[in-house]
Amino acid sequence: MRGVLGVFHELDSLVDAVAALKKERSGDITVYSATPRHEIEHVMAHGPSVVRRFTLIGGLLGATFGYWIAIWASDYWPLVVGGKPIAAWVPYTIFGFEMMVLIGSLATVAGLFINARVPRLTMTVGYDPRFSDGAFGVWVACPPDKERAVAATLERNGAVEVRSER
Amino acid sequence: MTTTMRKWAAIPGLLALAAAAVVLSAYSGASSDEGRDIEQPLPFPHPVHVKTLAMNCMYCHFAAGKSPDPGLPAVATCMGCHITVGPKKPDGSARPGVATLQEFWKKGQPIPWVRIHKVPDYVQFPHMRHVNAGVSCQTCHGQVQDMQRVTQVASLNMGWCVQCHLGESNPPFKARYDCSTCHY
Amino acid sequence: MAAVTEPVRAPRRSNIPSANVQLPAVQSYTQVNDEIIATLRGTKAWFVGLGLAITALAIGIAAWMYQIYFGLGVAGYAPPVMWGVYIITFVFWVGIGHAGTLISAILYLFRAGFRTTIYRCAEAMTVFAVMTAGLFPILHLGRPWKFFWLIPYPNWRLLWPQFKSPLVWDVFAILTYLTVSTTFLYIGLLPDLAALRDRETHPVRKQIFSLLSMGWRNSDREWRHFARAYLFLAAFSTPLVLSVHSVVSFDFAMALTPGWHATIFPPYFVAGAIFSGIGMVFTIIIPIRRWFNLKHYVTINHLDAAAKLCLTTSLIVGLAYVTEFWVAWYSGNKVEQDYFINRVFGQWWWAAWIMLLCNMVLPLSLFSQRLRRNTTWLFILSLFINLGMWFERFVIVVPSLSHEFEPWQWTQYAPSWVDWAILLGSFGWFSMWFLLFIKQFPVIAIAEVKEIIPPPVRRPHPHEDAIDTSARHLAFETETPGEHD
Amino acid sequence: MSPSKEPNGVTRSGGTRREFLKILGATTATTAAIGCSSDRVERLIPYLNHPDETVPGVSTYYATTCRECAVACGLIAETRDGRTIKLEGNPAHPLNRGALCARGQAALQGLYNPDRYRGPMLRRNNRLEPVTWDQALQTLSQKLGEVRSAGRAGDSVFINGSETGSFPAFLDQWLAGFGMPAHLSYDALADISVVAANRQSFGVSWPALRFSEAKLIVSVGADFLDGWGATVPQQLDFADARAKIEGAPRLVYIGSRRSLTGLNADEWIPCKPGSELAIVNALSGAAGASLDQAAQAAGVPAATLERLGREWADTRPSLMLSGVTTSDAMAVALAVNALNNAAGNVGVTIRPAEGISAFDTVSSPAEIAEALARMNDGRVPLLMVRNANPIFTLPRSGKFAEAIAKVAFKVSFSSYPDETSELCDLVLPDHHPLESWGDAQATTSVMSLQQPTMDPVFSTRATADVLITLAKGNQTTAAQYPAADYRSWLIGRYEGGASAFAKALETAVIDRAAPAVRPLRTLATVTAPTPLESQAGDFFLTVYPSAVLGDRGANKPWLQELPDPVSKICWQSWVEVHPTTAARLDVDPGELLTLESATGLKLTAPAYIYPGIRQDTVAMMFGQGHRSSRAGTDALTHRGYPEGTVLEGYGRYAAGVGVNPLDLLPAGFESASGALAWTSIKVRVTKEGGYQQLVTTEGSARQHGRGIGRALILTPTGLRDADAPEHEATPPVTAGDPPATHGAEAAAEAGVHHFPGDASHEFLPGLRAPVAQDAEGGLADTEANDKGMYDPKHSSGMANRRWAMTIDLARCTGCSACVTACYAENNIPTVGAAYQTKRAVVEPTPGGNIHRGREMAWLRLERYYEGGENGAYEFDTRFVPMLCQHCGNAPCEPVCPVYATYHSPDGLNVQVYNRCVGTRYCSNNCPYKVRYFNWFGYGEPNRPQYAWPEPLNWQLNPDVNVRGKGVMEKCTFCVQRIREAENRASLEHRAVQPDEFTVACAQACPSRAITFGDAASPDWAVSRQVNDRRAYHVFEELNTFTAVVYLKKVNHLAPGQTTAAPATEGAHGGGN
Repeated sequence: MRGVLGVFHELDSLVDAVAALKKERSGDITVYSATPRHEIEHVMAHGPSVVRRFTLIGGLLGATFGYWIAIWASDYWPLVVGGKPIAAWVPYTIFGFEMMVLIGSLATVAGLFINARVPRLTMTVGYDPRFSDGAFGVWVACPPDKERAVAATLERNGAVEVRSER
Repeated sequence: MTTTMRKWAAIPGLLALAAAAVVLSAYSGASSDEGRDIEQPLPFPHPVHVKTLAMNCMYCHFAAGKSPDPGLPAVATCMGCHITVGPKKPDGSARPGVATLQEFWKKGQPIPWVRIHKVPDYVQFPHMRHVNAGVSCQTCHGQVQDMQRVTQVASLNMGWCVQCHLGESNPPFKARYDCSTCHY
Repeated sequence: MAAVTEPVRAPRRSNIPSANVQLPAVQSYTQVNDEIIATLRGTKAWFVGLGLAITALAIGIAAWMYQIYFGLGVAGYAPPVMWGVYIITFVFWVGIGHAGTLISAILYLFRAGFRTTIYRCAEAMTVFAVMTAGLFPILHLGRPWKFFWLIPYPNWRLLWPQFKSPLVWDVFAILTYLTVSTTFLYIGLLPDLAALRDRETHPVRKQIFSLLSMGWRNSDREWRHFARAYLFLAAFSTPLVLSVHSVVSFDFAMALTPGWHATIFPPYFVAGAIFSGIGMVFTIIIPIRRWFNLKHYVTINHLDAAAKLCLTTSLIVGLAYVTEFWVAWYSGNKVEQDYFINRVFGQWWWAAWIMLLCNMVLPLSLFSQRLRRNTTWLFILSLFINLGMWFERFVIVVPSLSHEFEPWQWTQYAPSWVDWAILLGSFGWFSMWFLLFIKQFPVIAIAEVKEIIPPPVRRPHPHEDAIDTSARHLAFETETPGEHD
Repeated sequence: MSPSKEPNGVTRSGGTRREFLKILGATTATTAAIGCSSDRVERLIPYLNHPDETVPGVSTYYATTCRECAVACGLIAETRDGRTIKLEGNPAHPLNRGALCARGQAALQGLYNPDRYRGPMLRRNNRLEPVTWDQALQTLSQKLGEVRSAGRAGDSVFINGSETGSFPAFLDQWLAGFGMPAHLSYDALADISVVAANRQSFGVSWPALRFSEAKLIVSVGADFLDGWGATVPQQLDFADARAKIEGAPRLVYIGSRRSLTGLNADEWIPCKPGSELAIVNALSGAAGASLDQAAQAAGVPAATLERLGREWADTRPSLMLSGVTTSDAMAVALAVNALNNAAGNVGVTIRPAEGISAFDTVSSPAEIAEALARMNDGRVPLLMVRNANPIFTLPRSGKFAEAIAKVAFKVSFSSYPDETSELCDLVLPDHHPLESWGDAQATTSVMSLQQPTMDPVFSTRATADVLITLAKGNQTTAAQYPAADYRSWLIGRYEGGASAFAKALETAVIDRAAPAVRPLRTLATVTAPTPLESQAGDFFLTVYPSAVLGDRGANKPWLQELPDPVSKICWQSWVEVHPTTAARLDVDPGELLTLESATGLKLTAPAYIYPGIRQDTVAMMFGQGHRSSRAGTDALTHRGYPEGTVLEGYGRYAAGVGVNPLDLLPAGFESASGALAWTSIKVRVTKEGGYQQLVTTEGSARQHGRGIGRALILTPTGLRDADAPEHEATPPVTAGDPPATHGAEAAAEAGVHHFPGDASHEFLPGLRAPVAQDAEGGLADTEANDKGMYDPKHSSGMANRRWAMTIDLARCTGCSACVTACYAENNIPTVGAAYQTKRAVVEPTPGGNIHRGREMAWLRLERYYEGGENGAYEFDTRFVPMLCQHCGNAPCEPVCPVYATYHSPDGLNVQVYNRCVGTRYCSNNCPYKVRYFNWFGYGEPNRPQYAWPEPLNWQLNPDVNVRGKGVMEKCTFCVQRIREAENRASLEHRAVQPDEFTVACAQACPSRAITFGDAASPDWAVSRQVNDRRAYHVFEELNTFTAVVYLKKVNHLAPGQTTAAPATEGAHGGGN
C-alpha cells in the first residue's frame, strides 16, 4: 500500500481537496477527522451503512433463540410448577426480548467491526496522530506515478503538510 | 511516522476461556469417578466366586432384592467356606487374601472394604426396586464377574441415571423421572 | 484557557433558558483534547479516594467470606423476612444504573443536547452500578457457589433452569443489560481511546491504549458505520432499559405478597430507577466538574436541564406512591389495607416517611430555578435522593415480608453488621471502579464535544456557521435515507 | 458417614441380637448431604456375624414401654441397623392406642443425650472422675458392708423415681436383704392430692375418665389435656368426645390461669387461687355454702356460678375434675369426688374399676422432704438416688442440697448429670429405658413390658443388674438371686417361661392385675402453708409444671425447642401477667419482672402478657432453671468426654435456660396428702428495668379476621359461623350437607355476608384430584399432549393419586406432639441451644436464633385468640397446626429458578434440597409461611451450629436427608414414608392399600386430629374427611388449592346462651 497523505487544519480546505481529488480520480480516498462531519459525508457521498442488516438478522436470531431455549428446556424435563403450563409462552417473551436485544446488539457491533475493518490487526500506513486532535487528513492510495499530481492537488487546496508513504 | 505490526493478545484470552470452560464443566458434574479403581484391604476375586464357583450375586449381597441396601457379606459368611478353603490350594499355589481374611476373623475384626460405587448421600437408591424391575447388576456395576478387582464402570452421575429412567436405555426401562423419585 | 462564563447568580425572576446547552468557552478541537486529557493524571486526593474505596471493598469482602463460612444467618434475616439488605441494595444499584442508559441512549434518540457532556460519566456509572448490582443476587444466595445453576448451559445432570421464575428473567435481563451497556460504553469510547493513544508518550500506556482502541483511525469509513451502529445500539438500549427494571420489578410484582402484588410496579420501578440514577449522576458529576475544572463543559445549564428530568421522575414516583395507597383502599382487600396501614403508621413508619420525604417532598424544591442552578443544593438533594431511594426499596421489601397473610409469622427485622459491611463494600466496589475509570478514560466524550463546537475553517460563511453553532444535533444522527440514498 | 469418632466406652462386644453397629453398612444417608461427592476414601464395613433377623436398610420394630412419665404408654421403637431412630405409640396398648406425646418421643434424645454419663464416676479429690465398673461396684459393695456393720443400714435412704411394675418390689427385696428400709418412690409431677382423694373416695389412685360419655365437663384447675394425670389417654378420649359435634360435651374450666385445657374450654371461670373449695361447695349446694359468698371469694359474678350450678344439676352424665395445687387441694378433690358421686357419674364417666395404675406406688413429696430432713440431722449414712432429682423438684428454701451434702456416702444411678447426681460420691449410670428390661403396670388389669431396643450407647449398666451383682457378691443375699440378670429374673416370674415371654414381647402388652396399692404415709411433721387469701403480697403466684418439659425434659433439645402450647415460648422462663396488669405496671413483653415472696425470696424473669390469667395473679412455669448445685466449687472433670460436654447442672441444653419458680416457694405441703403446694404464696411484683427478649414463635396472636383458624358455634338450630357478626350470620350448617350447597351462591341468595375464604362454590370436595389437570390450568385438552408422568395413563400411575391431609380443629387441643414427631421423623435441627448462637461477635444466648424467627419447625402450632380484646377474660382460642399445604397451584413453585421445588404427579409439593441454591424466593411467595431456611450449618458436623452433637446424630432418620447450610426445607408429607410404602407394595406386587401408612404427625397425634391419605381414592379415610361439612381451606381466596383441609372447630354454648362471648369479626385491636 502506498500513497499520499495530506494534513489539513481547516475543514473547508479538506472538503475542497477531496472534491478535487475525486474529480481527478486519483485513487481510493480516505478522510480522517477527529469527529464526524456532514461536510465530509456529503463530499464522500457513500451509500447507507449495511450495519442495519446485521442488526436485523441478529435481532431475529436472538428472539428466536430466546423463545426456543426456554420452550425446549421446559419441555425437555416437563415438571409442573404452580399449576402453570409446562411451556408458557407469555413469560417466555421476556427471553425472546432480552435475547433479541443481546444478540442484536452484539451483531450490530460485529457489523460495525466487520464493515469498518475494526479491529485492525496492524497499523497501516497513511495515518497521523494529529488526526485525533485538531487536524484533518486525506490519504490517497495511488501508484507512484500519480503521487506528484495528488500532492499538488492537496497542496493547492490548503494542505499544511503533504507526504508520500509506503 | 509509525508503521508497526501489532499482534493481538487473543491467544491467552482464548486459553483462559477454555480453562474456565473446563473448570466449569468439571464442576458441573461432567466428570465422575468413572474408572475408580482402588486397592482393597484384601483381594477378592469376583471371577473365581461368580464364574468358577457359580455363586449368585445375591448369595453375598443378600439384601439387594429386598432392601434399599444391597448388603455386604458378614465375615462369617466368607468363613463359611474359608474355614476349610485355606490359603493354600491343594497344588500348593497360594490363594491370595485368604490368609488375610482368616486373620481378620481371628482378631474379630470386620474387613474395611473400600467403597467403589457411591452416589451422593442425597440420592436415595433403593436396590430392590431396580433388582425386582429386572435391571441386572451389571447394568450399573459393569461386568463384575470378570473383574479381578472391582472398578467403577458407569459414571453414576445424574444424567446417566436419568437416561435410563426416561426409557432411553437398552433394553428400555421406564420409570418416574421427577426429582422426588430419588431426592428427598 | 477561556474564561468560564457561568452565571453564578441569576437575576431574580428572570427565566434562563436551560435548554441552551452550548459550550461558549470551548473554542477548538485541540483545547478539548488538552483540557479533557489533562484530567487523566492521578492526584494525591485521587489516590486517597481510591484507597478508601478499596478499604471499604475489603471490609465488604471480609464480611462476605465470614458470611459464606458461617452461613447466611450472620445477616439480619428474620424469617419470614427472607430478603433484606442484599435485595434492597441490588434493586438500588440496578436503579442507579438506569440513568446512565437513559441519558446515553434515550436522550440520544430524543436529541437532548444536554446529554453530550454528561453521558460518558453516566454511562460508566451504569456499567459499574450494574456490575455492583449483579453481585448481590449471588451474594444473597444460601449457596452462592451454585449461582451458575441459574444459567442455562448444557450439563451432565440434564437439568435446566426454571424459565417461569422471575429470578431467571433477572439473570437474562441483568446479563443482557450489563453486556449491552458495557458494549455501548466501549463503542462510544473507541474514538476517544484513539485520541488518547495518539497523545500518549508513555510506551506501556500507549500500548494499552493501542490495544483498547483497536486500531481506530477516525477514517470516514469508520465514522460512517460507527454512526449507524451507535444509533442501533441506542435504539436497542432504550427498550432494554425500560425492560430491565420492569423485570426487576417482576421479582416483586409476580409474587402474591401484599405490597408486592401490583400491576403498577413496572412503570413505578422504571421511574424510580431513573430518578435514583439521576440523583447519583448529580452526586458524581458535581464534584467531578469542580475538581476536574470542567465547569465550562458541564455547564449550569446542563445541570438545570437534568434537574428538570429529576423533578419529572420524582413526580411520577410520587404519583406511584399515592396510587399504591389508593389501590389498596379501593381494592377493599383487607390484607392489602392492613399492610399499607402498617407500612406508614405501624412498625415501619420511619422508613416509609424517610422514603416519602426524600423522594416526594424534597425534590419539589426543583420547581425553583434558583435551586436548580444551585450546585450545592443539587448535591445535597442528590444525597437525599440516594438515601430515599434505598429506603424505597427497603419499604417495598421488608414491611411486605414482615406483615404478610399469616399473622402468626409477623415479625421484626433489623440488619446486622454483616449487612452493613457488605453494603459498604458495594459502595467501595463501585467507587473503586469509577475512580479507576475517571483517571484512565476521559469522563467527557472528546469526539462528541468536538462535534458540537465550530470546526476550524479557512473561510467562514454564514450558511455553515449557522449549522455548526446551533449544534444541537450530532452530525451522524441526521443521516437519513432520504439524504443519502 | 465415616465411623470415625466412637464415643467413649461404647460396648464392643459382638454377637448379640441388637449389637450396636458402630460401623454401618451402606445405608449412610445421615450426614449433611449437600454438595458434590468427595473423593475421600470411604469404607464399607460389614458385620462380623450377621444378626439373624435384620436386613440392612430395613427397619426393625420393637414394642416396649415409655418411661418418661408415670403413665407407661406403649411404644414401638423403630430400629435401623442397630440404632433406634424413632419412637411411636404402640397401637396395641390400651392407654395410648398408638399415640405418643412430645415427651415420650423425646425419650430418644435422652438415650442419645451427648451429656450422658459415659461410664461410672467416683468422687476423688472433690471431683467426679471416670472409673471402671469393677472399681465402682467394689466401692459401693464396700460402703454397703461398712454401713451394715456399723448397724446403720436401717437409716439408709433409697429414692427411686416412681414406677410401677416389678421393679419396686424387686428393689424393696434387695434393700431388705441389706437391712435397709423400703425405698421412697418419688414423682414430682404426680397430683398427690388427687391420688390421695381418689384412694379415699374410690379405692383406686386414678380411675379411668370417660370424657366421651359426659355431656358436661367441669375442670377445676385440672390440666387434663396437658400434663395432669394420664395425658395421652385422656386426650384421646376427650378428642373423641368433642368430635361428636352434636352431643359433644361442653367444657368449663375453673381456675386462676387458663392452662391448655383452659384454652380448649368453652367457658373459663377465672377464680382466685384458693377459692376453688368455696366454688365446689357452692355448686354442690352443701350446707352453709352460699353462691354469693363463693362468688365473692372467687372474684367472679354470682350469676355465672348460678348458671353453672343449674347446668351441672341439669346435665347428665357429667364429669368434674380437680387439679388444684393449693394447700387445701385434697379437700377440693374430695369435694369434687363427692359431687361426681352425687351426680351419678361414678361408674359412668369415672370408672374406678378400670383405673390407671401409674400412681399406685408413689410416695408423697412430703415423705421425700422428711427423709431429706433426716439427712440434715446427719442421721443418714447412705443415700441412693435413681431416676429422681429431688434437689431440682423441691423448693430451694427447704435446703435439701445442704441436707444431702451431709450424708456420708451418696450414690446416684442417674443416666445424666443433674443437680442431685452432681452432689453424689459415686455415679453408677443406669441404662436408658430403651436399653433395658423391665415392665410397668399400665392399668389395673394390663401390664406393659419393656425391652431393650438397642445395645447400650455408653458404658452404662441397668441398675437392676447392678443390684443383682452387688447381691451376688454378698454372702447373705447371694442365695436369693439365682438369676443371672434382671431379664432372667423377669422371665422367671413370667408364666409360661421364656418362649411365652418372647411371644408377649411382640405387642409388649399382657393381662395382669395390678398389685396392691402402696399406701401414702400421712406425716405429722409436714408444714402446711397459710391460706392464700390471708397472705401479704400484691399478686397470687400460680406455679404449674410444664407439660412439655416435665421435671426432666430440659436436657432434650426437642422439648426445649417445642414452644409451650400456651405461651409459645421456648428455651426460657417467663412470668405471665394479664394485659391490664401489664398496663398498670407499665410492662412490655420481655421486660424483667422481679417477684418477691413475703419471706424475701426473689426471682427475676421476663414478662409475658397473657390474657388467660387473672388480673391479680401471676404465673410461672416449672421445668427450667437447671443449674449446677455445686456452682463455684469445682468443675467436673471432662476427661474422657468429648469437647462441648456439659456435666454441670443438667447438661448443655438446660444450662443457663430460665429460672426455677420453686426457688420462691416455701417448702410447704398440703397437710392431708403431703403434696407440694405449688400455689401457696402471694408475691410482690416489681419492674426490674432490664429486658430479656422473649424466645417466642408467636408473631401476632390474633388472626385479624383472616379466617385461618375457624370455628362454628353449636346452637340448638345447628352450626353457625363463630366469626361472622350476629346480624349477618351465615345460615346454620346442618348435618350431612356438603359445603357446596352453602357456598357463595346460596349466601348471595339469602343476602348474607360471605366470609372471605369461606367454603364456597369454588370449594371442590375431594380436592382437585389429578394434578395433570392442574398442570394445564384445568383447561388443557386432555387428548392433545403427552403430559408424561402427569398423565393419569402414564405407566407409573402416579397422577392418579393426590396425597392430602385433613386436620380436625374440633379434635386438636394444641398439645404439639405432632411438632416433635415431625422433628424426630424428618431430621429437623433444633436451633435454640446457646452454643448454636456462638459466633464472632455474638454472645451465646439460649434461643438466640429463635429471636430472629429462625426456628425450623416444619409443622408449627399456631394459637390465635378471638375476642378478649381490652383484657376481657372471655375469649376463644383457635389452635391451628400449620404446615406446608401442598397447594395444587403452589405459589412457591414457579418462582424457584432451578426447579428445586415443583409439583410431583401424586400431588406433593416437593422440595429438592440438593438442587436448592437458596434464593428464598419460595418462602417470600408462600402465603402460609411454612418454608424454613438453613441459616447456618445446622446439619454439618464440623460447624459450630451443628444440631446433633455425637451421639444425638445416631437418631437421624437414614431415609431423610440432613440439610446443609443455605438450603430451604419444609414439610414433605413424609415423602420417605410414601416411598417406603410404595417400595413395600412393589415388593409384594400389589398397590398401596388405603390407610396402609400415615405420616409422622398423624401417627403421633394424641387427639387423632390429623388424617393423611390419598384424597383421589374414596377408600382412604381422608377422602371422607375432606367432604365434611366443616371443611375449609386456609386462604382459599388465593386459589392455591391446598391439599391440607381443615375442619372447623366447634364451640359449645352454655344452655340459654345465644351468642358466644367473643364477637370478633373485624376486631384487631389487641394484637401486637
